[in-house]
Amino acid sequence: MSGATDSLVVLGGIAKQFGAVRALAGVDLTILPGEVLAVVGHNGAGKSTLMQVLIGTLAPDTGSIAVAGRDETAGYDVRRAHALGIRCVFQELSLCPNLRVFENVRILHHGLMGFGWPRRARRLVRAALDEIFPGHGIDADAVVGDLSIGQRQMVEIARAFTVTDQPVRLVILDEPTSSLGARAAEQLLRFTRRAAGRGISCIFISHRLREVLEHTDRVVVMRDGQVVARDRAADLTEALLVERMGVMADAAHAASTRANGAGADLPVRVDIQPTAGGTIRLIARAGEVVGLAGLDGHGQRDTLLQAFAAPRGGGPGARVDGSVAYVSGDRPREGVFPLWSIGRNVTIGLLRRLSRGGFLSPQAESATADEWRLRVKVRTPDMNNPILSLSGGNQQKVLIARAFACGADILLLDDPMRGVDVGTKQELFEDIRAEADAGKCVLLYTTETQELQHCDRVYVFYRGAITEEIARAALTEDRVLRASFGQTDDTGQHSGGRADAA
Amino acid sequence: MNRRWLDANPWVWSLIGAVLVWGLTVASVEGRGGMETLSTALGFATFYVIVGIGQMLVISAGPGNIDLSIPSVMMLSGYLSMGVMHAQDAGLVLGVLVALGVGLGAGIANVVLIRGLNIPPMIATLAAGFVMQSMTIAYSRGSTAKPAPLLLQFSLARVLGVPVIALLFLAVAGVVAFVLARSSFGRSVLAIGQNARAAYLAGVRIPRTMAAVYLVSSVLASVAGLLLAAYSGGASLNMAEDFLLMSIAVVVLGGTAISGGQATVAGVWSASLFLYLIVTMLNVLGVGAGLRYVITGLIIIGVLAVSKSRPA
Amino acid sequence: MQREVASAGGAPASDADPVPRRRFSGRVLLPAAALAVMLAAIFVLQPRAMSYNGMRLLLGFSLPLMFAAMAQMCVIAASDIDLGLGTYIGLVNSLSALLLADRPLLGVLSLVGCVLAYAGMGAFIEARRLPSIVVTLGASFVWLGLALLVLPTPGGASPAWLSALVRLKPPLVPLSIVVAVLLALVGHWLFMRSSYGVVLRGIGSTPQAVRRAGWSLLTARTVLYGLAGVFGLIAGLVLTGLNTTGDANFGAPYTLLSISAVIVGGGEFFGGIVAPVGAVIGAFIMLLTGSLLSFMDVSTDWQLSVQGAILILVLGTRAFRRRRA
Amino acid sequence: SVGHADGTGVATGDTSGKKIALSNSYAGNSWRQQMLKTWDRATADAIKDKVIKAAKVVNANASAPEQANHIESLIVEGWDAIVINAASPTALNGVIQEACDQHIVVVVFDGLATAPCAYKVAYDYTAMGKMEADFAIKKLGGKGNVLEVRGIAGVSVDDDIHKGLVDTFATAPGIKVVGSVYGNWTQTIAQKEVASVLPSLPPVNMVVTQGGDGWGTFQAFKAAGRPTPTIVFGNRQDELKLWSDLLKADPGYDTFSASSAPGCASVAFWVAQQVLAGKKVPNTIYLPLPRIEQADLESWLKVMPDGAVATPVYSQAWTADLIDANAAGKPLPPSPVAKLGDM
Ligand SMILES: Nc1ncnc2c1ncn2[C@@H]1O[C@H](COP(=O)(O)OP(=O)(O)OP(=O)(O)O)[C@@H](O)[C@H]1O
Ligand SMILES: Nc1ncnc2c1ncn2[C@@H]1O[C@H](COP(=O)(O)OP(=O)(O)OP(=O)(O)O)[C@@H](O)[C@H]1O
Ligand SMILES: [Mg+2]
Ligand SMILES: [Mg+2]
Repeated sequence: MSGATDSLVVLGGIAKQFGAVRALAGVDLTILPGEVLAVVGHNGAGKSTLMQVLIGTLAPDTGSIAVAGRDETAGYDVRRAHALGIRCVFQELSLCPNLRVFENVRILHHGLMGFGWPRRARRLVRAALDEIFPGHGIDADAVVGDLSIGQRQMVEIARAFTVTDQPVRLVILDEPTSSLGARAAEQLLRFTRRAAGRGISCIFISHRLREVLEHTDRVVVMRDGQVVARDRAADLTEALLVERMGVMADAAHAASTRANGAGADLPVRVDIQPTAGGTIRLIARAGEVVGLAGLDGHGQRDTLLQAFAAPRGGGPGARVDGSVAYVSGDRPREGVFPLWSIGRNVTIGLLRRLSRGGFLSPQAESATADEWRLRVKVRTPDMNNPILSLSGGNQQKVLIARAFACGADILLLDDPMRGVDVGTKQELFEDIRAEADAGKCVLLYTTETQELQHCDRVYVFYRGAITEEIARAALTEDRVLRASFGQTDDTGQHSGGRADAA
Repeated sequence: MNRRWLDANPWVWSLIGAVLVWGLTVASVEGRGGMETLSTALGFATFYVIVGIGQMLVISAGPGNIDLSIPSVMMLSGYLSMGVMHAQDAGLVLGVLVALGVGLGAGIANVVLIRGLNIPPMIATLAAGFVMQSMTIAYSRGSTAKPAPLLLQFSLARVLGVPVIALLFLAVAGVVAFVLARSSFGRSVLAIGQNARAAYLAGVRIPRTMAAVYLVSSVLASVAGLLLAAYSGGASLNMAEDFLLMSIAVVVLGGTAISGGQATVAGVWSASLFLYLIVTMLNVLGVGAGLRYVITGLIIIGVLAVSKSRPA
Repeated sequence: MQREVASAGGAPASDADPVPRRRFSGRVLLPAAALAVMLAAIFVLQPRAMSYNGMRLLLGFSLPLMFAAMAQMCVIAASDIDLGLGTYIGLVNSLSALLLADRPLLGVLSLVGCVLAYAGMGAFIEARRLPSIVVTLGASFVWLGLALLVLPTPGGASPAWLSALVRLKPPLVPLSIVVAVLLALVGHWLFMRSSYGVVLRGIGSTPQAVRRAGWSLLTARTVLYGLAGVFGLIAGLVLTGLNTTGDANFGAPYTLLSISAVIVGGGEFFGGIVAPVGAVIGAFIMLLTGSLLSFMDVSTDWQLSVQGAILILVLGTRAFRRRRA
Repeated sequence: SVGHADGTGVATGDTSGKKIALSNSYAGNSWRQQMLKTWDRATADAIKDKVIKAAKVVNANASAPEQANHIESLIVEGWDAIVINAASPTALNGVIQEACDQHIVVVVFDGLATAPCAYKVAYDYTAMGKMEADFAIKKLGGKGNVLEVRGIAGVSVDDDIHKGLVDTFATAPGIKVVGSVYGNWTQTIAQKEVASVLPSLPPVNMVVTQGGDGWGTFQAFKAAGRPTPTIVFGNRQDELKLWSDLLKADPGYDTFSASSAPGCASVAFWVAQQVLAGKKVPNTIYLPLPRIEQADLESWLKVMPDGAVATPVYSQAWTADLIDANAAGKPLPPSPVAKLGDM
């Protein structure tokens, strides 16, 4: 353990065991004042668990914690962590949806009380939001449950940086950008730099390697509960990083494209008029992967939900031909059945197919579960383990497996890769392409422009309507961004259904 | 019996409780009537079980789902079915059909209020129960309320000392347990109970499943009303009074999660036996009214506390 | 839709503003409107009710119910439900009638014990992570049993000061209304304005988030149940004053009445969503249902049906409004 | 304006403009239903005969607070007399006093209230307990096992009957009360509770009940395969019918029926009317408990429809006699016999 005197936090030999799973196997980690430290690693590497130890919500089995040169191991808990200036934005959101934004700020600050506290809380959160996410559009009096997931993430991040009677010295951000739009993610990353300049350290966890390389000082790579590499970000490239993480894939470079040259003769599966009208309808055919782009909350999700509801007697303006399956990136609220095993979480999507004579066949059920464990590489020894024993990214794989397994004609993917590591993501996109080649129609909503490269065509949404349709060949980040603010590019506007990529 | 197995089978605790209470009762009277006590308990527990199974399905369909109309359905079904039977075997079939009809009607009313008008289930079923109680009171004036002799015999019949209705509903409980574990319907109920939004997005048919759950609960309550009216030789206005709280108590003591998504059918049986045997014990020991209530309450809380595996 | 668009990207903040505001006031406005309609109906059916004395009589028994509703609301704030509140009120009624007049010290001690027991029940529920509905069901038997033990048959006497207190006739406005306004203010301050009230409502929706912020859930739930114990205690005392005696069985109906009052008043069973002002209004609605029934001259057979219909009407309207909003 | 110069007899003061309301605490059992029926009959006739102007009933759902609220509403409405079957003997005293203060005549009956200003139409329930115990001691020859089926815990009627039983049995050391359960005056609950103790009991020679529980008690014995003991019945039609059936099977099945009569509502009504008419009425008026003997059984059954509860219908004149007898401390007039159509 080096530099114990001038380092902010020193974790020594942290180990944590969950039943048979060794989540952390003796981790040493040092955080310096005023640095932005990235922690990366495959799904289930132990990143979130390590952060839970650091913030004091999880007691390690063994190991020591020292903050500002003082040993804090004994009696370390959240309150102590807060008192020492350590804050955390958890991977799964930690706001109370029934409370207003400023009330959620009060929850974090024990000292925010006495006469006039609501005024002070409002002022605090407004200032933080304005500084981190200029133009955020969030009212401090809004009830959190009424906010979109991206807005809630913004509130939680802003809250973590507010200061009352306790200092802020270290803020842990566990995959914050996975539920933020591209713009807000960018704002956040720039802010962490400025914060570092003021001496506030940040730990930044992300599966988006580009963010990591561009915006952090140091990178710690975890693998299977251990730290396997520590580098200065400047010394790394994406390829190097992927190699250290031990995931075998050539990253985002090899965005696969359609293999067969099927054209406009294939049947139209989805034909939707987005809710706010506009001149462009969303049309998707069998065999296609169609992207929905734009800033978060501009009607993409509503369009997907419209498509989902249509075969089940949904509203007007939507024609959907075939069975549908939906994958949501908001796991706890829209995906996971927390009391069930991993296997049951997969098979709920295909009950009818597994039934023999009206009842589920246990053999067929466990065979299906095991098949999908291998196909999407769920990190678990046994699909009968509870779903909550999986790391966030692995839970997400289970949800994708559920949608694939049910054999629906149309896959509606709502930010499906949230929290999935690069290697797995690559494989999953290959699977998605394979499904499309097999005649499926895929609608993919993502706020990560990189992921749009896997689409044949992209519709960009703005204020509930489609502003532009972009073919794969014409897709540039810049163009998507401009369309996201309602500025259309004349040349590409009516490119007529399909694009001839490849 | 390791801890993990116990966690997965929470009904064991109330069964242990039942056995202890039974042993204590029998010991207190020098072993007199042990088997008869058990046989009687099986008979009465059956009525709790019938409504308990329905209540269990409702409760496991998610937070806030509770059927408070059960006693009113029992009352209305008991009265109307006895009314059309006129104590004649010839009216038996009609009487049974009327009872089932009451159950279906009540179920539909509940579903319309809950899903159609979006009223919280607790209030919706309470209000529906009020209306049914009124109907029973209006109907009961001057009506015949005695069962067909065949039905009376059936409700009292025993095989080797075991009540036939107990055997029948042991079988029903088995079927329900199987349906919950292995059918599309059962999985759908439990999925909705854990996370309704996720269930919707996973393609679970929420409207039809929820409707089915409330219908089953009401129909089971109407069957319980029919059989209880027969068993007691006739319907009376307040015959179902203690079934409101009991139907909830047997479900939760039996190990079903009140927050939904998980159900324990065996627990309904063991908790029903347990609660009835507590009554027996207190009666046999001749405990006074006040103390009796205190002991009952403490036992309920105690069993619940030991059966919960993980303290904070 | 409108909301999503407004909140994203560079849209001005004011767009997102009206949504929560409107929703909040809707929560209390609807029961208030329902109450107004009921009062109007009562005044039309029975003009005599429209006087100081008429109102005083009509609302006489609102005092215990509004405190019971506030007690129930404390528990519902934690997404729990209290099936034992009614018998607890009966226990307080029995103890206070038996002891308070003759042996005030013992009486006060026993009542303090009641509140502590309630707070302890909350702590127990949290510590063992038990479902409140069953613990309070079990507790309801315990309270009733204790009440029967101390007061096997109805009797005892209310201390004179207590009876005098609840029969005060303030000028211009009947006591019930004065107390209702005060209670609504206190409840609103406690839950919606005070800084710890935020924490108390927080545990009703996302306890793990509150815990991660370093709060003790044990303390919070203990405080909530302790508050419920205090409000329940006041309900029981007021009852003793109104009735002038004690009766172990008297409180029982307050369980369902208080739950209905909280929900009719805009609270929800889950998610820590409560409305203290609404709960007080809900108490009046539940109470006036009985008077309305009496004035409407419904056939005795169908009186229960009308009660059910009023419940359905109030809550059905709320759900309808919410769906359209 | 009193019938006779000495104040006895029916008071004839003009009450044709008066309104009398009934506040009833509970309507959910057959006894209460029968009670409401007799009330309706008495008031309908009185209105038809222009004795009073209006009458009505408000039922509370076994809830004393609700009933208190109803009574306050009745006060606001300005009824001249309020007749009350109270949910609690003490809890309504506050509102009753309120009513008296507004010069409203209050008459309580069956479920009594102790408020001093209210007229009370009462059964002597301790006497009922004593009556049953005396019968048991005599029937069993001073030696035997008795099972007691009680009412609802904490309710004074139950306590009074129980007290009468206990005090009387204390004089007969050979009688053993081998068990005591609460049947809540409800057949199903009585059945359940009796069944629960039966297996542990020695042979039971006699069961004393409070009414509404005799049939359930019998069912429990039958289901347990025990010989039917002598059951002192209440006055529900099913209980009387059962007694009659038992007599057919065994002519020596010797018992009787004791229970309060729902018709007491009509007595309470006439008391209220008589007070309004200016008659001087003592604060407490005792009613004779209708006792049905084997000899009268068939004639009672003949006039009882299914589901009814045996009760005479009391007239204005009979009530005046009752008041006079109570005032003078003379023996109470015997209950009239029911006629066809009374129930
Ligand atoms: N409560 C728990 N019970 C059992 N196992 C757990 C629990 N929490 C975490 N684990 C296991 O610990 C390991 C590390 O999980 P962790 O959540 O720290 O991974 P992660 O690196 O954050 O992954 P991701 O990138 O997917 O979020 C995983 O194998 C996970 O299954
Ligand atoms: N987010 C949600 N959470 C819970 N329930 C939902 C959600 N969205 C929709 N539902 C339920 O689904 C209903 C609409 O779904 P839809 O009508 O498409 O079902 P369906 O498949 O037609 O059902 P069925 O054919 O079985 O009647 C709504 O009335 C609601 O009850
Ligand atoms: Mg993680
Ligand atoms: Mg449909």
